[in-house]
Amino acid sequence: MVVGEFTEQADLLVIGGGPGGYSAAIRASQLGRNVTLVERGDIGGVCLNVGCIPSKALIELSSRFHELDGLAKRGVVTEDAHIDPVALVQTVTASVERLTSGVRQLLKAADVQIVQGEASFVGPNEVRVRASHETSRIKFKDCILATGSSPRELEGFVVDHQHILDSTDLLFAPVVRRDLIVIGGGYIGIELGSAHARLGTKVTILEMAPEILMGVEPEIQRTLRSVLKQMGVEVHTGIKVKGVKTTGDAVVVEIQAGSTVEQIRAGAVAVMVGRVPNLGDDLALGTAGVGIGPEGRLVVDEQMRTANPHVFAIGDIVAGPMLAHKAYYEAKVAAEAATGRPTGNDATVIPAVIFSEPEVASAGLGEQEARDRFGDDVVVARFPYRANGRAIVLGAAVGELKVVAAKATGRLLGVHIVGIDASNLISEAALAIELGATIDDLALTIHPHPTLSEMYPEAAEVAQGMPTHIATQRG
Amino acid sequence: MVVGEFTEQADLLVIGGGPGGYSAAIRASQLGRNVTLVERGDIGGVCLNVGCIPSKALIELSSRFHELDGLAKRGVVTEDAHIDPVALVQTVTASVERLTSGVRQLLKAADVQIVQGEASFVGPNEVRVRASHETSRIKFKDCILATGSSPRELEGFVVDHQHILDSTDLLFAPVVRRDLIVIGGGYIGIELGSAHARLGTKVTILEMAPEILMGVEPEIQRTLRSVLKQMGVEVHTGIKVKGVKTTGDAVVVEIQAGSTVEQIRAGAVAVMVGRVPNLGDDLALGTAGVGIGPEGRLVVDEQMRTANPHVFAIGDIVAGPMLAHKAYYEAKVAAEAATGRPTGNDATVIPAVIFSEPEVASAGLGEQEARDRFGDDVVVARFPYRANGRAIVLGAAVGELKVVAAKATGRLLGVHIVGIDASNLISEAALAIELGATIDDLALTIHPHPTLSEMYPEAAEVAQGMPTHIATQRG
Amino acid sequence: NQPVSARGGRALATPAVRRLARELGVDINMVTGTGPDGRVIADDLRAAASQPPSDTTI
Ligand SMILES: Cc1cc2nc3c(=O)[nH]c(=O)nc-3n(C[C@H](O)[C@H](O)[C@H](O)COP(=O)(O)OP(=O)(O)OC[C@H]3O[C@@H](n4cnc5c(N)ncnc54)[C@H](O)[C@@H]3O)c2cc1C
Ligand SMILES: Cc1cc2nc3c(=O)[nH]c(=O)nc-3n(C[C@H](O)[C@H](O)[C@H](O)COP(=O)(O)OP(=O)(O)OC[C@H]3O[C@@H](n4cnc5c(N)ncnc54)[C@H](O)[C@@H]3O)c2cc1C
Repeated sequence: MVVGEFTEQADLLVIGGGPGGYSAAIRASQLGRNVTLVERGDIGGVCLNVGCIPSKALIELSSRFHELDGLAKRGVVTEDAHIDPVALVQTVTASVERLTSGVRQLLKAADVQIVQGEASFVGPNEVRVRASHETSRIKFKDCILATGSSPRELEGFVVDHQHILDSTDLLFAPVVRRDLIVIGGGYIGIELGSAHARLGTKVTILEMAPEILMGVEPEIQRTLRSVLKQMGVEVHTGIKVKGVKTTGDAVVVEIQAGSTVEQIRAGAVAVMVGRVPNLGDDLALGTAGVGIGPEGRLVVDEQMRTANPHVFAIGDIVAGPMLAHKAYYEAKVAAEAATGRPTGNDATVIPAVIFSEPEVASAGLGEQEARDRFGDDVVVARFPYRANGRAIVLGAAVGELKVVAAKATGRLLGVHIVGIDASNLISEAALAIELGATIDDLALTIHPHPTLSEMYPEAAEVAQGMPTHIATQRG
Repeated sequence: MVVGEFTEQADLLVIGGGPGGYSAAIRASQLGRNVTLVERGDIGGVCLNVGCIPSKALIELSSRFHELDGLAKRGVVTEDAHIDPVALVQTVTASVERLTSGVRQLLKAADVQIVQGEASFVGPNEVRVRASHETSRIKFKDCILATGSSPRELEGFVVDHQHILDSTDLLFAPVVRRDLIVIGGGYIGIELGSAHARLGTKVTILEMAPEILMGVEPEIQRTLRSVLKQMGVEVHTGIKVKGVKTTGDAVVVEIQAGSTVEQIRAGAVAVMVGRVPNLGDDLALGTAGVGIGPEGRLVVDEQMRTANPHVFAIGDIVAGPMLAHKAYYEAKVAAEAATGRPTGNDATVIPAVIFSEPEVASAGLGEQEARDRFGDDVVVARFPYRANGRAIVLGAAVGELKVVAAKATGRLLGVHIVGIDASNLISEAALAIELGATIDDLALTIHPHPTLSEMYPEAAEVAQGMPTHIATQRG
Repeated sequence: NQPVSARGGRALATPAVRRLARELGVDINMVTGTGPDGRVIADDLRAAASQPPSDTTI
């Protein structure tokens, strides 16, 4: 970019280099657009740098460590198992580096011009980009906004990265803490809280809502709570956090449950109470004729177009679950729409995964949601991991797979899994629902033996009233 | 059963209590039949007692052991890792016991009468059952034959379970051998050979064919060979095994490669050169009017019915891959057909898995097979594990997922995977092919991030010529 | 982060067929499906697309 306030032209401008932004840039370039991408931080956004990737690297290693005791009983004996926190963080960092450098290469191969700096609108088709030593302007034909989200702040808790932490601090700290308070029982709090517990930290999770993981099927919430308890994680729900004091090397968090006020103490407290879209005043959205809608998100049409017909928005800043795969999908819709292709955001399901131990994954309607919508025309069937051969040989018999289907037609409406490898299993359900598959389709598709995926036809047979590997039950 | 040659009546008689037999018995009972099951050995058959289940238990533990070195570098440090062979065998045995006792309970709950003994036909609708101390006769209305298969014998190699072993010996031996020769580079030889290599045994695999794992995609054969080599497993193909001599505590196997004859020595040799259907003279099939067809298998119609309209046959004794999930599927068809239900064996795909490291799995047509059949109307696309975020955080970047599809319609024809967790991933492909899904369906179904299953839409995008996470390539 | 639910009241069709409808400029919700349970299949769209526009929107 040129120095000063010279104005460049961009055919298609992407603001934000996270999953949404970088994949929109690649797709638009494949569709023949000249793409410029502005990123104020690191290419890869939250997901690759401080979200999905490092968290899953940490989670994986913590699980491997945690299973060693069980393995010893099963014949694979180790002595003196311990975490080398420096090597651990290096592994986490290396995963990030590998993936972000890959994305940088892909952007380069796609001829995407990367501009380092923070964009803000100065007109309906123009932005100013502020870099450390210079500012410039870019006039665009079309723009895709993908500015993502930031951690929600909690009143009274000023993150100092020493005693009051955010999720990033939990990912890259080269130390196994003695104890830790986690504020927030959403998926990020549960994933990172339990990962640290597996590494050996005494973890206490505080959640304001009456249950952890709000929105997840109730029996899955219960399964997770009981597993967390067995692991020694304390979970308190219905808790109001009043404030925090730092005293020497510890924090004291004041909490209120009902009318009783208590103080709990630990080496550190991590705040993970949700995320807010990056749509602040700096962006000057009004200048572009783009208004903020409900829940502080941007309103878009089926093609991800905002009120400004040349500005599209995708990812965490628009309605729906704040998840990377939603951003990837929307990115392609926006890139196509901006290029004048017939396209639309019409996915039936956005699956969701929680990388806890055991994993949780779901696609489609929940049981209650289905009953609310379809009344008696709903059949629910479950198959437990403990009756699956592969789960048994993996020593992972906790969990179940639940299918929710329309009774009359057998059409699959939802699948909910808690148990090992739920994350990789759920995509079959997503595809099945998108394709309009029925219970019979699942039951009659030959699934290889012995695999976890056999739980699909087994649960389908339960729904048919003719289970093979458990005694008859029907919901 | 009564003593002597009294004759009992059976509404539906099942011969053989393996995956085919026991699931046919359960399904027939659910459909209202009174079922008697004759089993000469252990309920669960080969699969549960000495096949699928114990092998996968051993494989799982050997993989966990083998990955410890790599884990140490990644931050999960252990010292003095070693195998406790007695505990290992106990774990393997416990898995078997858990699953077979489960099946016995299911049969009981389904009111299936179990008769211990060996059945042979004495007429078109009657068998004699020989138990240790008694014989009896059973007259049946309908019969489902599911007698399974036994290891193929190799001339000159008499299994003595000491130095000359079969697959079962490799599953339950409470010892880690110093070295081992495996004859047979089919999936059982590769699975068990590499499992023992991971436990610390120096393994040499001898295969007669020009390649191991005949029938598997050539590039997957190559990937496996290179991984086996890295693990220190010696693989020799195009080898004729001439004979064996036992000398003290070792065996010497004479082999011929081309015109050179060599001798190789090890503590033991295991023979795993395929399996033959259990249809021997003892069964007196002729008496029942059931004739043996090509490849020594029984000929059946689409409803699994033999030439005798009241005798059905399923599993390893009929045409097709000798796999448990094929037996499960056919069992249900036979149970329905015997009960007069409209049914048919019309599955499009029978997926196959090899539980090697990394795993191999496939469903549908191979690349060459598709080209032979559809000529230029074939598109092939690959996506590598090393470009998948989850694979990277799992430290498992070896492998790829390949899709084979019709070019004109985009219809999915086959999927072939080599890499971690291929076994659980392949079922999505089986379902997709059964449902007639296309490349676009895979690409447009949102798969959760970061998961291995994202390789499906990624490979589909490669087929579309618009990949996201690798540079453009197209086959 | 609730999973988004199946949307009611719209044509039952696979993602590829939904995409094809857009490419053909056909409103899939106006097409009578001939597949199982009234599922719209690619041929239904091609038939609809070959009709004069007034017919496809009735
Ligand atoms: C700890 C953690 C774990 C997570 N795990 C998962 C998971 O397992 N699976 C999953 O699907 N999701 C996960 N997420 C959520 C996921 O990271 C987000 O949904 C995803 O990153 C959203 O992508 P995006 O492109 O919308 O935005 P972001 O990834 O937030 O990227 C936005 C980018 O825009 C840049 N930017 C913002 N404003 C400007 C501006 N004005 N000018 C220039 N650049 C700007 C930012 O610097 C950032 O790089 C996790 C999140 C966290 C925090
Ligand atoms: C080491 C090994 C690993 C394997 N791994 C896998 C795998 O991972 N996945 C997979 O799908 N397959 C696997 N297989 C193959 C699988 O075990 C068989 O395909 C499956 O068991 C076939 O089921 P079946 O019911 O046809 O016969 P079987 O399981 O062979 O059962 C037949 C039963 O009939 C009984 N029987 C035979 N004759 C008579 C008679 N005359 N009277 C009474 N009873 C009789 C036998 O005792 C036996 O119990 C493996 C096999 C081996 C050896």
